[in-house]
Amino acid sequence: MTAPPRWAVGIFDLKLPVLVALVLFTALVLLLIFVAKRRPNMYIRPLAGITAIEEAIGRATEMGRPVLYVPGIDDVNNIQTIYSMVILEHVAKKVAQYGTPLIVPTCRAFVTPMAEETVKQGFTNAGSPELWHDGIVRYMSDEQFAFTAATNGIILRERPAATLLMGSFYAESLMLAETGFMAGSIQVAGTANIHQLPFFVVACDYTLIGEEFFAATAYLSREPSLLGTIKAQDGFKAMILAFLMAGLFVETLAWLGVPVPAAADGIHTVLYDWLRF
Amino acid sequence: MNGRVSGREGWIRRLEQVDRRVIFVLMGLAIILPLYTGWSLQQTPTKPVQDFHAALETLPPGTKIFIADDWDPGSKAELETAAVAVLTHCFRRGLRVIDATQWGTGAIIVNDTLERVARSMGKTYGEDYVYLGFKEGREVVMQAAAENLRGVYPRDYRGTPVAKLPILEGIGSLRDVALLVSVSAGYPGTKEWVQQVQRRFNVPMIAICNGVSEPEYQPYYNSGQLRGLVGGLANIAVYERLIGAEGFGTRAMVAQSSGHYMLAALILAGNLFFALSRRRTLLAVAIAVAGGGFFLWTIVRILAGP
Amino acid sequence: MMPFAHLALLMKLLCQVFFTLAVLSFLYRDNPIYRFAEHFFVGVAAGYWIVLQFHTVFLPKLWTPFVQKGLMGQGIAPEESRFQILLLAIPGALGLLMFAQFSRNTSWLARWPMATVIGSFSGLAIIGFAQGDLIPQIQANVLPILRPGSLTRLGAAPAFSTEQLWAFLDATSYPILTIGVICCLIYFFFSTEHRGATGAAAMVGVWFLMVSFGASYGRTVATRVSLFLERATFLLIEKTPVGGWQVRNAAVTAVVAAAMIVFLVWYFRIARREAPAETQ
Amino acid sequence: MRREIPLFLTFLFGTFFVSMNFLQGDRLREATGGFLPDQINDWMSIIISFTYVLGVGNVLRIHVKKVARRENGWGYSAATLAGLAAMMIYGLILWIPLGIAFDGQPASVEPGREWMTGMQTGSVFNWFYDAVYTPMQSTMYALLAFFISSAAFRAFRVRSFQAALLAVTALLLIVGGVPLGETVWSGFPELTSWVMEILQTAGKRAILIGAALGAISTGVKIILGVEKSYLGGRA
Repeated sequence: MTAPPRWAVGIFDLKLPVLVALVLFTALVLLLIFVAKRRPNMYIRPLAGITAIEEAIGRATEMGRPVLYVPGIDDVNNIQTIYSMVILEHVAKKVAQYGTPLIVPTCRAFVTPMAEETVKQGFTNAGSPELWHDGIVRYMSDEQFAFTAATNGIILRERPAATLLMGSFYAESLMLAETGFMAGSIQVAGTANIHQLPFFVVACDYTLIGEEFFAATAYLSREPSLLGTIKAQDGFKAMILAFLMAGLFVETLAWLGVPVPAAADGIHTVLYDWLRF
Repeated sequence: MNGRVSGREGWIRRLEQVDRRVIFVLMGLAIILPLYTGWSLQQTPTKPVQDFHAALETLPPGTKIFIADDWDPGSKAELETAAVAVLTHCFRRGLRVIDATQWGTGAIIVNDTLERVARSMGKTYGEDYVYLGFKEGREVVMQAAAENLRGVYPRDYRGTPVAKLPILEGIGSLRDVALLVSVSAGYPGTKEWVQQVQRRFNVPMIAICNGVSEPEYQPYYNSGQLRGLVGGLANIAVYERLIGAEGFGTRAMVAQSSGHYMLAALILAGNLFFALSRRRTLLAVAIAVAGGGFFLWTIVRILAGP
Repeated sequence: MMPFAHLALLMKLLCQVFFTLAVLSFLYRDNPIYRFAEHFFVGVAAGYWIVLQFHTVFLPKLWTPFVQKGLMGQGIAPEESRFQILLLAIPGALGLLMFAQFSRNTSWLARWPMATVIGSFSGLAIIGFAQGDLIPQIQANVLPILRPGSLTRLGAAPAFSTEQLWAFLDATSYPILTIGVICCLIYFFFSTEHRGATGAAAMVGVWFLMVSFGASYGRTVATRVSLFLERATFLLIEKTPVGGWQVRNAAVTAVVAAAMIVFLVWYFRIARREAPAETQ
Repeated sequence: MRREIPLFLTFLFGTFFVSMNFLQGDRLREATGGFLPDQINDWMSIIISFTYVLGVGNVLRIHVKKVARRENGWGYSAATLAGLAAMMIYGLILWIPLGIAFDGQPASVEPGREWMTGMQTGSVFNWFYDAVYTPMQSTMYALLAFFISSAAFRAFRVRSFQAALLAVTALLLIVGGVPLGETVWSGFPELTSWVMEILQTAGKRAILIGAALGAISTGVKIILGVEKSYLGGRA
């Protein structure tokens, strides 16, 4: 590995590739957030996960059994908990439209009022705020395993037909998914905690993987800052893809011993000096 | 699915939904019983482990290295074993160790482990090794230590000013050490050291971590950001053998293997019952033949013996 | 009479065994022994953090320099400036604002220290992820279509041997990395629908993701087994030196376990008849 | 003011840590007499360490309330408070008179009083750490060995081709990643190492790139004040 191209003068030490990538990406994020404010219906492909959530709610309605929604076990300082509320609002709205019971166990004292507000908002959006009652959002315990045991108790007693696990989960992921599976409910999970994804994938009917979780919230809420970010990341990913393809081409030529044509010298310089710094 | 549950299917359903405590007992026995055997199993090191070993093996004696012991009692099984092996290797090769932790809850157990190994090998504190202890700040501390080590750690864990420690002569920052060894149990750990120090300050780095983190750190090994990687107790045991200091890892390997095979059997059995109860005969036969065949072959190989 | 130090060691062993078994008793079901141990642990952990922060940060980084060097002007090294040391009042004050959290009227002040912490970690994350993850990982994936020399190796290997298998796997490594990363990136691309070529690529991408989750699953199993293995070794196999003699941990385990079982039988058979039903 | 000052602080400290990457630390240190970056780094350590007070404050508040009101299970809360008190007394309170008298350094405590010296070897504080903290924490995680096995039997279902890929990789690593695997087939180490280094790295690398983009965009939004949800409430 050669040293990165630098521009070190005085107190400055500008690592150019990092600097350029950061400036480019930041500009892209800000630009697309700006655009998203003007055009909130920017295209995001429909996600199978959202359809899966809606189908699960539909089945719960058919069976006349409740929907269980767990917004993760992290506090409000975790961004996933906050984004989980976007999905909860959507779920609350759907549930209110069908008149299906909803249960939201929470693991943090601070999350509880937030979840209450969100469910009320969802009910109001569906035009039936009178459905709200105190038994919907249930604060269990701040302690991980106590919360898990209590939630498992709810699953076994009230047998929800749909279990939605959306947010930041840790070791309890597999215990909740196992109990839900045993109780025969349709399970949809979503988390950006990569370590827990394998356990959700094997025990749930559908899993929103990492970035899909954030994309789902952007899709549902149409909030400019979420939407613009997803679009900006897509844009940057497209650039990465182009870079990888170009790199593949150039590297293969080099491997085959084909001399790079003089016309492509510019590309060659960029790929060799910038990418392989 | 038809509504009528025949006798055979009811039996399968009951097995499928067996009380979890039965499985707990099976798993417990699978791990506990082999502890009483004295068998030993052969092991071949993989390339990342060989690279890890080589990175420490090629340093000349007297070289100063930095060990980031980022673990706590929650990963004692794997990482205390790992730390003991790494320290034994370093001391045996005459490397001088600067140790610190980013895990507050690990401050005491890391100190105890370091002291135990150092004392058993007759090393002098302050000369051959030093423990800088814990400072709050996670990534802040990591990049600060790479900027100015003495600024972050004005005194060591025992309260001695670092200026009085001969081992730290000529070490102004992490850029002055020959190698950064990350013993990592998660956040903050190897990933954060790579992000904040390895690339930014061009410090050569190797890592030894728990099994859970290993897949996540493999891309760093593949990209050359980590020059060696040991992950999980099985690989730690191989490393113990490479340095000729067989410890807990090596002794635990029979029980570890048996636990793994029990878990594999549980996954296969669960899916077999699942396939049977859903009348998916082809899947059931496939699982039974593949799984049964593999376990039969395992038994044959064990009986054939070394 | 046993010396005090030995008694302390023996008590330590007893506590270690008790707390280990107390947690394991949760496997049977939630019970008062587990609850007691868990609550005690929460208290000990909270106390531990406070003491740790006091000794490693508060005292050496804030109190001693600020009071001794800053306010009293003692022992300032030539390269230090007293003014800079007095500036420690800023983080000290921001830290104290954390306490504003405990009153409803002042809780907004607690956002100030939180804002500095979040800002700093965001800044570090930007640099760390861009410089340590993003660019090196993209760079590492700029590869030729085949690993140089891998085809020759494959050709040279005898047919239907394990050697040929390894040569084949080696030859696939660059295509796998290239195709895998590209397809997974396409899967996480949300601006186009997954149809046609993109759909096919996204499907391949999911396969790669599943394989990588499988690897995580397998390694997670390994870690969990190791953790219990270590506990079992401690409870049943290890011996603890106390003074001149070796105490068998297994004996202590047997005694403590017997006492626990008696208590639990009594609790679930008799004491809990009147108690409200528990969950799980 | 309630929002502007925190947003300004976030911006200030965020840009400081970003720009430090593009400045030469040593020259900056000379120019500022060590103020940048060393002092700021220390400041952050101090502020972060105060955040732990919050955590303990919450523990205290919840459990004192339970004990005071004799709520259901208040005895357990009393155990929490007892644990907290024991650690504070032996780690801190007994030590304060000694510590301030001796320059705040445990090294200067006179012989025979080691048991009072906070976190040093031989102290009562360390005894509690060894006797309670170590076994509890390591056993808590050891429980997962059992939960994972019960989930493996009862909820790990190969219902699709994707799940089958996951299952096959997992099984391969479970049986092949231990020494017994090598006894069964000598090729397992080579095969598992290829799976780890190449096959699974492709997916992990893509996740890493995606997570990096996510983290950078979140960081940028927080520093520039676009994302304010951490100040409480939704953005």
